[in-house]
Parts: sequence; C-alpha cells; structure tokens
Amino acid sequence: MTTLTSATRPQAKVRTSLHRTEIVLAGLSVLAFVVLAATTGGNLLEAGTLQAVLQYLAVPIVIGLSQMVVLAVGQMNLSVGVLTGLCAMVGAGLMADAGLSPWLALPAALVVGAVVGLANGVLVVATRINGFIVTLATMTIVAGLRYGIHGTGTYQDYSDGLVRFGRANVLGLPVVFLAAVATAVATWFFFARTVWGRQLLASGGNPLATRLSGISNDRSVVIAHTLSGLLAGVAALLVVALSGSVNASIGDDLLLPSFAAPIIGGVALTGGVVSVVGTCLAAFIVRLVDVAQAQYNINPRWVDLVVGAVVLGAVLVSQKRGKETS
Amino acid sequence: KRDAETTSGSAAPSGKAAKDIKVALVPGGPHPYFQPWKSAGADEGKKLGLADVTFNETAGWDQTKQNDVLKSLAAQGYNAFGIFGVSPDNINSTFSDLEKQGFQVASLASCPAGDTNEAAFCLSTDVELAAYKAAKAAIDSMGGQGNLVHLTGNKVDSNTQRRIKGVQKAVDETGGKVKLIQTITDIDVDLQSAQRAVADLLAAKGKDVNGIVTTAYNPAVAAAAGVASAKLPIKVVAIDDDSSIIKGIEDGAVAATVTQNPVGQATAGTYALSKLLEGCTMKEPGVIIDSGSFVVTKDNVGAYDTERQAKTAELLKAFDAQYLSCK
Amino acid sequence: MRLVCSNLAKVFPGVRALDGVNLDLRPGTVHALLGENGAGKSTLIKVLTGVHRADGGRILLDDGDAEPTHEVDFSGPSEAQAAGIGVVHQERNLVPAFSVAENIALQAIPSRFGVVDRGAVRTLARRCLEQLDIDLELDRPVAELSVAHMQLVEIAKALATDSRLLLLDEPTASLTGDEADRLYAVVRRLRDQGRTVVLVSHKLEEVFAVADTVTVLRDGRSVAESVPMAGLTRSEVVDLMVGRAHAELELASRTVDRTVTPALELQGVSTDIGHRDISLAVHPGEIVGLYGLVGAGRSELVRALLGLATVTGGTVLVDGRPVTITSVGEALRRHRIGYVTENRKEEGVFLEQTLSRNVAVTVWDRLARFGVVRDRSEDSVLDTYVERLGIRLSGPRQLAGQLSGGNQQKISLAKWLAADCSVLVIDEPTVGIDVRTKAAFHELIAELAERGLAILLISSDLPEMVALADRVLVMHEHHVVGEIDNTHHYSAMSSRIIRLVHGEPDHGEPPAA
Amino acid sequence: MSTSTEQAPATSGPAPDSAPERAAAPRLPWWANPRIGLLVVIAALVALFSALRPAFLDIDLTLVPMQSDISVFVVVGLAQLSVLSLGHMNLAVGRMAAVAAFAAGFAYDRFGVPLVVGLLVALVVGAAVGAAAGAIITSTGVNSFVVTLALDFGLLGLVAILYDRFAGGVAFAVHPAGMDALRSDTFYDYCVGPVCGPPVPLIVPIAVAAVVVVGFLFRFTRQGREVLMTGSSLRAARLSGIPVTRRVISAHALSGLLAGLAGFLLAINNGAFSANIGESFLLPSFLAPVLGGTLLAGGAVSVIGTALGATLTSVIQKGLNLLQFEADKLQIFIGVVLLVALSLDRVRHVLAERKGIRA
Ligand SMILES: Nc1ncnc2c1ncn2[C@@H]1O[C@H](COP(=O)(O)OP(=O)(O)OP(=O)(O)O)[C@@H](O)[C@H]1O
Ligand SMILES: Nc1ncnc2c1ncn2[C@@H]1O[C@H](COP(=O)(O)OP(=O)(O)OP(=O)(O)O)[C@@H](O)[C@H]1O
Ligand SMILES: [Mg+2]
Ligand SMILES: [Mg+2]
Repeated sequence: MTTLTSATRPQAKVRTSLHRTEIVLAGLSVLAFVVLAATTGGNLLEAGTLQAVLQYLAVPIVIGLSQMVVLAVGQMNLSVGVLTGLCAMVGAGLMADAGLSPWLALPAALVVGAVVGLANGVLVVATRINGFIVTLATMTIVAGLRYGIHGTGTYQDYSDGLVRFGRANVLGLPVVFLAAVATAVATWFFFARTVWGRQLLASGGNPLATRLSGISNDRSVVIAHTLSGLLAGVAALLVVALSGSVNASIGDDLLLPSFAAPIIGGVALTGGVVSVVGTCLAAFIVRLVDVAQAQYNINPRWVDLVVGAVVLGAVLVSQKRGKETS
Repeated sequence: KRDAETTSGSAAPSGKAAKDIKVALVPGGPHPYFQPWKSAGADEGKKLGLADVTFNETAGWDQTKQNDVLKSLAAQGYNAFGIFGVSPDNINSTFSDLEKQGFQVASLASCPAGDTNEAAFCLSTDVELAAYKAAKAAIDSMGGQGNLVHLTGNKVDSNTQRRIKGVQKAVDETGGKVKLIQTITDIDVDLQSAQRAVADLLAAKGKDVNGIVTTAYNPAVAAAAGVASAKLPIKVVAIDDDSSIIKGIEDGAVAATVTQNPVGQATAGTYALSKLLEGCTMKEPGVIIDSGSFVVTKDNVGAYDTERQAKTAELLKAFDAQYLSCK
Repeated sequence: MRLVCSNLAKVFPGVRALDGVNLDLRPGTVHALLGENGAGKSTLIKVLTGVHRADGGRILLDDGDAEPTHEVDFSGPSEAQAAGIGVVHQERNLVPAFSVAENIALQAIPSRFGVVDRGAVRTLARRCLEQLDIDLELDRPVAELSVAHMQLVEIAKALATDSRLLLLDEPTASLTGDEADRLYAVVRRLRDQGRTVVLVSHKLEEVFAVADTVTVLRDGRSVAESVPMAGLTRSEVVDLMVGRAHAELELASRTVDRTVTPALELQGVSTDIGHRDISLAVHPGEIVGLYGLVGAGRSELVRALLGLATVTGGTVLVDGRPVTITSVGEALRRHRIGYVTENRKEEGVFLEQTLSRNVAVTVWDRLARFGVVRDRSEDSVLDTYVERLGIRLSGPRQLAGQLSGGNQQKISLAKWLAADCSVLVIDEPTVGIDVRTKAAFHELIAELAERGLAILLISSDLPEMVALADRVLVMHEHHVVGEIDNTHHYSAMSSRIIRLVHGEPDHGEPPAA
Repeated sequence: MSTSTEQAPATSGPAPDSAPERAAAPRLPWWANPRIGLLVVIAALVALFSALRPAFLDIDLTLVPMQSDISVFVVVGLAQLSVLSLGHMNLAVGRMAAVAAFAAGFAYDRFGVPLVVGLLVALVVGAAVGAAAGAIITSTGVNSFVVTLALDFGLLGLVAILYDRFAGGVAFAVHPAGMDALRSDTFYDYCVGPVCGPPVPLIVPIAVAAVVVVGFLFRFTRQGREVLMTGSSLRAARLSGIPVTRRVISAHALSGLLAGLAGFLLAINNGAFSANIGESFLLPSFLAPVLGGTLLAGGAVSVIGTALGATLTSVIQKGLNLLQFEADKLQIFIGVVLLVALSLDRVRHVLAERKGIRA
C-alpha cells in the first residue's frame, strides 16, 4: 500500500483549526482575566466579584449553546432571545399568579421552550422556508406572547426558596453557573457521543450525503430546533432563579450575544461543526468586557467598540490562515 | 404650488362638540409608566362626554412605527393626540404634520428636544428637575456626603441628557462633598442587562458607593433588588411607583423614589385637547407645563398620592385660568 | 437477491432522463451499465436507490434467483438500504468534518441506548477497509484526505451495510490503476459470495475485465438488456452506446515548430508548495503533456503559475517576456492564458447558474455594449459551443447543475474556448467522459493546437497522453523527472513514462518496441 | 432530452457533427412567477383590510405615508440584497445608515450645503463604510456575518460618540432648504394649470430610481453578473478570471451606499438627522428581499421581488395598525400573517414544481 500510506499531506485541517480556535480563546481568556485581576488590584479575585462575574456568565453560555445547536445543522434561530423571555415569564407567572410551586412551574417553562422550538423546526421542515425567516416570524409572535402574559409589569417575590437557591454557592461557585456548566457538558455529550447528535452534525456538514446515507435531514432540523428551544428554556430558568424579578423585557438583549458566543467560539455558520468549549470561552471573554467596563468606568459606547474589536480580533487570530471568504 | 390651507382640514377652532371628539393617547411603546394613562384618559373622556379616548402602545419604541400608528389613528377618525414621542429629536416634525392636517396635538410626558415645541403644549415631568430631586433625595439619605452613582437609560436620547444634567446639578450644589463617581447609561433596554450592570457595579465598587440614583425603570428595579441581596449599606433612590418599588420603600430596601404624574398627564392632557377642539386656543402655543414630581420616602409613602391628585386638580384649573383662552 | 425493472421512466423538467429501461440483475454477477454522458445511468442508479422516485415502470425484488414478484417503490434512500441495496454515487458524498470511521458507519451507526458505540464504529470501519485492502487512519477527518482516498472511503461505506446488491457509479474515476485493480478484486470476491454488483464506468477495458453481463442505455432507453459480456466485442459495445458504427479515432500527426518563441515558458521555477527548479516550454501549436501520479503536483504547479499560489523563484515567460501573474483574471485578460480545471463540480461550473452565463463568464467584457450585456449575445456564445462540443441541454436557461457530469465538463471547457486564449492549460479533461465524447474532445484539442494554440495538458490517462501530446513531461513529487518526445507508440511510450513516474531514470527508447 | 428526439434517427446523439435537439425553454404559467404570487397576496390583503377598515384607502392619512415608508424599506431591502447576492449578510445596514445620516447632518450643520450635496455625502460615506466591510471580509477571509456583526457593534459606539462630539447631543437641528417639501409634499401639490400630479410623495421617485439602477446592475452589467457568479461559487469565479476581491468589495460598497440612501430618506421622513436612524432596519432588510424570492445562499436576486416584499410588510403593518390590536396581539398577528404569506408562496412553488416547472 505504498502510494496510499505515503499519501498523507495536510489539507483543510478541519479539526485542528477548531482546536486552534479553542486554544487561542483559552489563552485570551486567561490573559484578559489576569490583566483585569492585576490592574484592579485583585478586586476581581474577591469572592463577591468573582461570584458576580460567574453568575451573569450562566445565561450567555446557555443562550450561546442554544444558538449553537441550530447552527450545527446550518440553521439559525432568531427567536432564542424572546423565547427565553417568554419562558421566564411563564415560569414566574405560574408561580406568582397561579401559585404553583417551582417544581411544577419550572418544568412547565421548559416545556414551553421545547414546544416553541419544535414548532420552529416543524415550520421550517413543513414549509421549506429558510429557517432564518421562519424564526424571524416566530420571534415576532413569541415577543407578542411574552408581552401578553403580564403586560409591562414586573414579577417579583414569586418564590423565595428558588431565588435563594439561584443565588447560592457551592464550593465558592454560583449554583447558576454550575447549572450552565452542566448544561454545556450535556450538550457536549449530545454532540460527541449520541447518535442523534452525530446525525445532526452530519446533516449540517453535508446534507446530501446524509440524506443518501438514509438519515432524515428533516428530523435533524426538527431535533435541533427543539433542543434550541429547550436550551432557551434552561436559560429562562437561570434568569428566574438568579434575578428574583422578571418582566417582558427579558431576552431583548440576548439575540446578538447568542450569535457572538458560538461564532467567536469557532462554530461554522454553514453547519456541521460545533465547539462547546469555544462557545463557553467566547461567552466568558464577552463577559469580561462587561466586567472591565464596570471596573474601569468605561463609557458603554466605547465598550461597544471594544466588543466589536474583540469579536473580530478573536476570529482573526484563530483563523490566521486565510480560509475562503463567504 | 397647491395651497396648503385647502387640503388641511383647517386647524382653526372649528368648535367641535364633545361627541365628535376622539382622543388618542400614544406612548412610545409598552412601559409600566404609561399604564395609568389608559384608565385616567378613559375616565376623563367619560366625564367630558367625549366620543372616545383610546390608548395605543403599539409603537414599539420606533419613531417610524409611531408615526405610522398616529396616522392610522387619524385615519380612523381620532382628532386629538396626546403623544409621548419615541425620539424627542424628530417628534416636532410629527407634531407639525398632524397639526397641518387639522388635528390637535399635545406632547405628553416628554417634550421635544431643543427649544421649540410644535405641539399645542407639552405637559410633562420636568425630567431635569425630577432627576435633580431624586439626586437630592439620594444625597440627603447619604447624609450629605459620599459617592454617588447614576443609572439611567438610552444615552442617545435628549431626556437622558437632561437627567444627567439634573443629577450633576444636585451633586455640584454639595460643593464637592458628594462625588458622582459613575454614570451608567444604556441599561434600560431589558431587565437582565440592568441586573448584570448593577451586579458588576457592586462587585467593582460596592464598598466605595454610598448612594445610587436611578432615573429609568429597569435599572431602578435592578438596583433595589441588587443592593438588598448584596446587603450593602447603599442608599437607593428609584423612579416611579411600580408596586415592586413601593414595596421596596415600605420594607426599607429603597430609600426614596421620585414619582411622576402620569395620571395628571392623561387627565389634564385629555381635558385640554378636548377644549382645544371645542374652539379654545392656547394663549401661548407650545408652552411647557410641569406635571409635577414627588419624592416618596418611608414617611409619606401612604400619602403621596393625595399630593399628586391635588397637583392634577391644580393642573386642570391652571389650564382654564392660565393656558387656554376660550370664547 | 434478484432485481428486475421494467419500463422505468423518470422525467426531469425538460428532459426524459429515463424512458423505458429494462434491467435484470441476477445474484452472483457483475453487471455493467454503459452509456454515453447523459444517457441516464446515474439517474437509473438514483431511482434504484430511492433518491429519485420513478415516474413510471416497476421495480421487482426477490430473494434468491427466482423470478421476483415483490414490487417495491422506495420513498427514500433508507428504504433501499433496508432492502439490501448499497451504492456509491458518482459525486462524492461524505461528511467532511467526520472521521473516516464515522463516515463509513454513518448509515447505521452502532449504538447503545442512543449513545454511539465508538468501539463498534471503529471495528466496522476497519473491517470494511480491510476488505478493500487499504490502511487509512480511522480517526482522520475525511476533509484531510485526497480525492482518491475519499473515493475509497465511500466504497468502504457502501460495503458497511452488507448489501446484497452493490451499485457503483464510476468508482474508479479518480483512482490510479493500482487502486482500481484492488477495487476490482473486491468486486470479484463479492460476486463470488453471490452478491450482485452493478458497475458504471467509461473505462471500457475495466468493464471488459470484470463484468459478466451488460446493459447499455441510450437516451434513457435500454438498447441492450442484460446481455452476456462474453459475446460482445469492444466495438460492438461502443456501437450500441453510440447508436451507429463508431470509427476509432486516428489523429492526424502534426509537426511543431520549436524554433519560435514559446508561448509559455518556465525557467527554474520554484513555488511555496514545494516545486523546485521546474523548466518547461510550450510553443504555439504544441501540446505538452504533464504526466504523473495523482498528487505529483501538476495541478498545483499550474495554480501557482496563475497566481493561486506563490512562485518563489525562477522566471515565467509569456511570449518571451518575463511576467508575474497574480490572478486568473490577469492571466486571461493580459496574457491570454486559460485554465480548464480538473474539479468541475467545485471549480469548473457554476451549478446554480444558467448555461449561458456559465459559458459567457469569461467574455462579458467583450459582449458588453455600453456596459450592457444582453442575454441574447450570451446565448449565441453558448450556441456556438453546443454545436461544436455536442452539449446535451434542454435550453440556454437550464441550470448547469442539471446536466450530466460529462456535459458539465464540456461547459467548463466551452467557457475557455469562448475566451479565445492563446495558451490553454487543460487539467484532466476527460475524467468521467464517455468514449465518443472523449474522442471528440481529443479531436477538438488536437484541432485547437492545429490552429496555433499552445496547450499544456495534464492527464492521468496514459492512452490519452500518448494519443495527444507532442512531448510528455513526467512529474514526480513536485519535480520534473523527465521529458520524452512522443512517438505515439503506446507500449513503448507507456513503459518509459511508467518508469519515470516511479522515480526510475529513463534509459531512452527501449530497443525495438 | 426533449420528446421530439424519440422519432429522431439513432444519430441524434451529442456528436460534434449534429446539433442536438433543443426543447423550447419551458414556459411558466403566470401564477408560477413568485412576483405575481406576491402581488396576489398584497392585493388580497389590501382588499381584506379596506373591507374591514375603509380608512385603509384614505389618501392623505394612509396611502401617502405608506408610500413614504415603503420607499425607505425598499431601499433598505436593496441594501441587504446587494450582499445577499454574494451569499453574504450585512448586519450593520442600520448602523451604516446612521453613520451616513450623521455625515449628511454634519455637512448641513457645519457647511450649510444644499440638500443634494448632503445626499451625496451620505451616499459616499455609506459606500465607504460598506467598502471597508468588504475589504475586511476579503482580506481576512472571515465570514461576512461576523465582520458586519462586529462592525455593527463598533459603529453603534462610534455613532453615539460622533453625535455627542459634533452635534452636542443626539441630533442635528438642521433643516436644509427643500427638506420639508421632500418630506411632506406629494406630486399632487404641484399643478400645471388645473392638472395636478398623482398623490405620490416626492421621495418615491428616489426609491424607484434605486430599484431601477440596482435591477439594471444585476440584470445587465458585467459587474452585476460577476457578483452573482461569485455568490454562486467563489472558487469557480476565481478560476474563471473574475476579480472576486474587487467584486466582493464593490457589492459591500453598494450595500453601504444603499444603506446610506435609506438613512438619508428616513432622516427626511422623520424630519431630523439623529442617532437613532437605522435602529430598526435590520429585520426588514432581510424580510423584503427574502419575501421577494432572493436566496440567502447567494447567486440569485430579485429586485422587483424586494420592492414587493417591502410593500407586503408595510401593508401588513398598516392594516393591523388600523385594526387597532393591542401591542401583544399586534405582534402575534404580524408574525402569523408573515408565516401565512410565506407559506402561500411555498404552496405556489410546490404546485409549480408538480407541474414540472422550475419557478
Ligand atoms: N436533478 C436533475 N434535474 C434535471 N435534469 C437532470 C437531473 N439529473 C439528471 N438530469 C438529466 O438527466 C439526463 C441523464 O443524466 P445522468 O446523470 O443520469 O447521465 P449519466 O448517464 O450518468 O451521464 P454521465 O456519464 O455524464 O455521468 C441528463 O440529460 C441530465 O441532464
Ligand atoms: N501524496 C499525497 N497524498 C494525498 N493527497 C495529496 C498528495 N499529494 C498531493 N495531494 C493532494 O491531492 C491534490 C492533488 O494534488 P496535485 O494537484 O498537486 O496533483 P496532480 O498531480 O495535479 O494530481 P491530479 O491527478 O489529482 O490532478 C492536492 O490538493 C494535494 O494537496
Ligand atoms: Mg453519471
Ligand atoms: Mg491535478
């Protein structure tokens, strides 16, 4: 087998480039964190500060994963943000208005997320309309529903126990953060080890080949959207548990971050490649920018500039070898 | 060029009867602040025997959409508008468009940016004054010295800039005893980002901050909750009287709040608009009228509403006596 | 398993791709499916595997050798798979980011409770690759493999489901002779185990070597149905495919004046890809062949020449003047050099664009009047080449992706003929092209040279090389290892070239071929 | 293969010596044209809304302002379409509009230039920002989605800082001569003798001109075609001698230019050059071209479809406004009507496919 075994020359290094992104991001995170910690005189390392950093990292991680799941099959979900808001309002409303216990209200919120996700997926598959557009339409609908639950009002004091739990720490780490990490691990396992996860990635990577292998791309799309909705529901639970007060504005600011995390993390918009680690690290870096703003008292408008630069810079560094445009 | 007068159904006092008057109250978008407008406007309309007073909050914080909503309402036969302009910088054009077509317009709860007001009158909280009062209240509760932080909304909004000015004025008056260490803008978009900003602020500077004054809704809710859960001795002054904030005042989480007078705006606004349609004119078109702002602390939390009702009655009287000229 | 189809029909917009096909596949045979480009072979295979649904006719299946009675109508590939039909399609169908092992196992991923059993995946993959007698890293993403390796992975994948009927659509198009031989050994073994193998190929030598029976398609109809191969000669088969007596091509011999300035010359060129000290010259009217094994660096040399990789040393001369070319556009417009790519699907044609635009893309600046390009003028460019190259299409607005593979190749060539270049680099022009079109292509290339074009021909098809080239340069591992004047004596030429290809020195012409 | 070859002699194959038979290109039935489908949906909605609310046909209060809105959103849609043609996206359309509007406002404020000059300034600045985006995309090879997302963040900050610095707030208080006429006049206001023009706002011709120019560009020019080819396969385009880098940059520049035009028109419509111009452009910019049949994948565009798509969204918005739904119901209905409109288009498409015609 002479010609063949010698015939190994590097070409498009799919995996290594993803690994490189992850390594660059990890390096960047550590660097940024160390610089931030040093320049703030160690303030960043104090329990309270670290806790605030990690608590509000939880939702960006989960919402990034929620977007990543649909990116895996080459779709987009514009409704993740408002869906998080809807689920949060449903959960809080069931506790505050209907007097349900968190044990019932929270699963109900998750179900709402999954059902809306399922609807997205079914619509995409049934109508063959581009997912971007379908979720654009459902985003409007979900935004309406979200607002319809409690108008402009704010739910508060729905469950002391839940909020205490949401703000608790285990081994110095916030519970909500641990929950987000657990979600990330589960997502990783799904993609790396389960048949459905692999089939999703296959559908995203080469739909035609996947179809010819007897795998239904339609099913992959439906599963991906459902999971995305479910993860938006998980993000909503974290919001409800952590913040202690929710209103219909929840989720308005989540759409762009939901894309920023996976894309900086090295996930291809074309589908077929995911990186849970990259997504989490990217969310962390974006979070550090927020923290830096608070620490250094930066004009938030400059922060926008910085986030823009960070997004571009991170992607640039990790894609040093010019790949194809588009 | 065609004569403008011929098309526009003349803004001149046509002397409409109450039953021909349909008033639309149009806020910039859904926000708890505006909720009292709905019932207050409807009540006043009933009292005056108007054909209809509607409340339409579908603008969604987008000036183009608000213009669209206004024109749709006009097409439906509404002939007087109380408007909270989404964009104070553009809203004068909207006002003059409507007036050109023969409608009566009042600017409610916010005045156009700049020095001119194309609406018949502007009935609003003097936001600079309200922010000043709020900062004053914060400074008082801090004991007249220490570090103050100001949390507010969209920086690209002239009202926010007025608020920043008001807070600065109160701080300047202390002659350096109070320092304004940070003004955080753009955190009124949604509750989560307000909460995150408050958490970051407290983490970064919690120990150096003595007081927080908020002049936007979501930051107020977030600050009250954030400070309470961080158990820091920071005095929070909130804005408006959403039930969550009043509760905060009652249990001490919030030092004070500055409430505004949406009821008065809707009531007096509807009243004056109907008068204008009935044939009255403004003595001084474009006049700016303060609808009042009220500092609420634990001491007067039960009583502030009576004060506010008095202000509303006073506004109604002032329109008759001072601002309107009726035959 | 026996499969019988009768009167199958399949209609695409504007085309009757299948129009009454009968087929009888018996267990334990290798069945060749032949036909010209666009005859409907791939379409038939897609209908048999549930990718397309037939518009008419019946497919009957049965276990064993008996007359089948069980009618099937596959609504998707998975149903065909479940019925024991495995397939390697003409176009590559792998998931680029997945490993070799996973691609092979993709159709039925071994799992426990929904969790992938990675050990079983690897075992399965290893077993399939062993059947092909190749050794690939199981964990390597297929995107990193060469085209030939991808093809082999695809064949291994078709073996993974233990199909009783295996359909291979041009499996050897991008394999070397050696690899192809190994594949056919497997095919024979499968046949001996009692399975059925259907083979589509334009390489008739291979077909004659391995197939037992043959079905020939012409214009979507079966003109020979499951005929034993033994009774047929090569020219009879070709006559069947073409529909008339087919004369073997004899190219007129040409003489080239090598004293004039070369149209294209490389002097000691090195590239950042690894080429060192490459010198060659192509004169007007000359066809210079560049031969080598897959991966010898021929295509990459040309790409560096056109500015797609960097020339790090030496000189490139066009018409005797040293030049630096930075893009294909520059090569085309300033130096009149054209490049017909080897990879038609990704680089040669625009699959989602109309045929007119595909052909006119190189000449828009010439077609434009006052900046305006009219559809009519594009159509007339297309028309010229439809006639000259015999492209089968349903109309100028047809999308290129709807053409058969061979016709796509013609479109890709037509584009560069339209550009009216003086130097043409043609890379693997006849991969996947049927005999007659291939002959037409050869005729055409010779004619172009006759008209004074300088042609650099890259081909891995040795007979083609010997038939066309005036001189053959042999590349091996990014070096030119030898240059041979073509004597057009196939056996002598081929033995000299093969020696060079394998890195042995050339001892000149062997005594008396 | 056309059916006519059935009777053809055996030599009808693709031999170089005999021209192959060519079937006439399949004729589309009128309803298979996606543009017609959109028109039908629009007509149906207009009929429905006018039946429910006669005010829908009120010229001064409904039809005239609606035309102005549509004009802006058609141009916004075209701005997105310019890069969709490449299979790219421009997430910074809104912010490019804001920067361009700032530049125009600045020119009016500082230099007192005439109305037209301000428009030109807006176009130039928009095109420059767009070209910069294109240049970053081509030189780094980073996905357009990411680049324009980052650019959006960056410009968001920049616009606020610029207004802060140069307008001393959030808007320019400028009113160049002719701005009010452009904003509120219709051709009906201009009469020659007893004959007055139609009730069409003065800015409509600007949008129509944009449609015509962009349509012409993609339909008839070499540059436009090359952009489409690049969109359909970058590698094939490069290997066919198309200067892909230049084409990518120019498509993005065109997108920026149109975004600038849209920003200018919106500023005129709203009556002020302010920082919030373009904030709500992003979603409509996708909606109009995609409703009109432009692919997100690149390689094909429909300019007329974009105009119809923008019209459809405006009609829906206007009609639902007139029906006076509450905020939450309004949003729900907009979403549902959109989905229904899109699905109807799909049904049409499927029917056409079943008839064996590619629509
Ligand atoms: N998806 C499709 N849409 C429209 N037409 C198609 C499609 N697929 C194939 N055709 C047409 O059907 C006919 C048969 O094509 P097919 O691919 O089966 O040919 P083939 O015999 O495999 O040719 P080749 O040897 O070139 O691969 C051709 O005319 C082709 O243009
Ligand atoms: N030894 C090898 N094993 C596997 N792939 C290789 C090897 N050498 C080169 N390749 C890859 O295979 C592709 C073809 O290589 P190249 O174009 O240099 O060869 P070529 O001589 O033109 O061969 P071809 O006959 O495929 O045109 C290139 O993309 C190259 O990266
Ligand atoms: Mg084929
Ligand atoms: Mg090659």
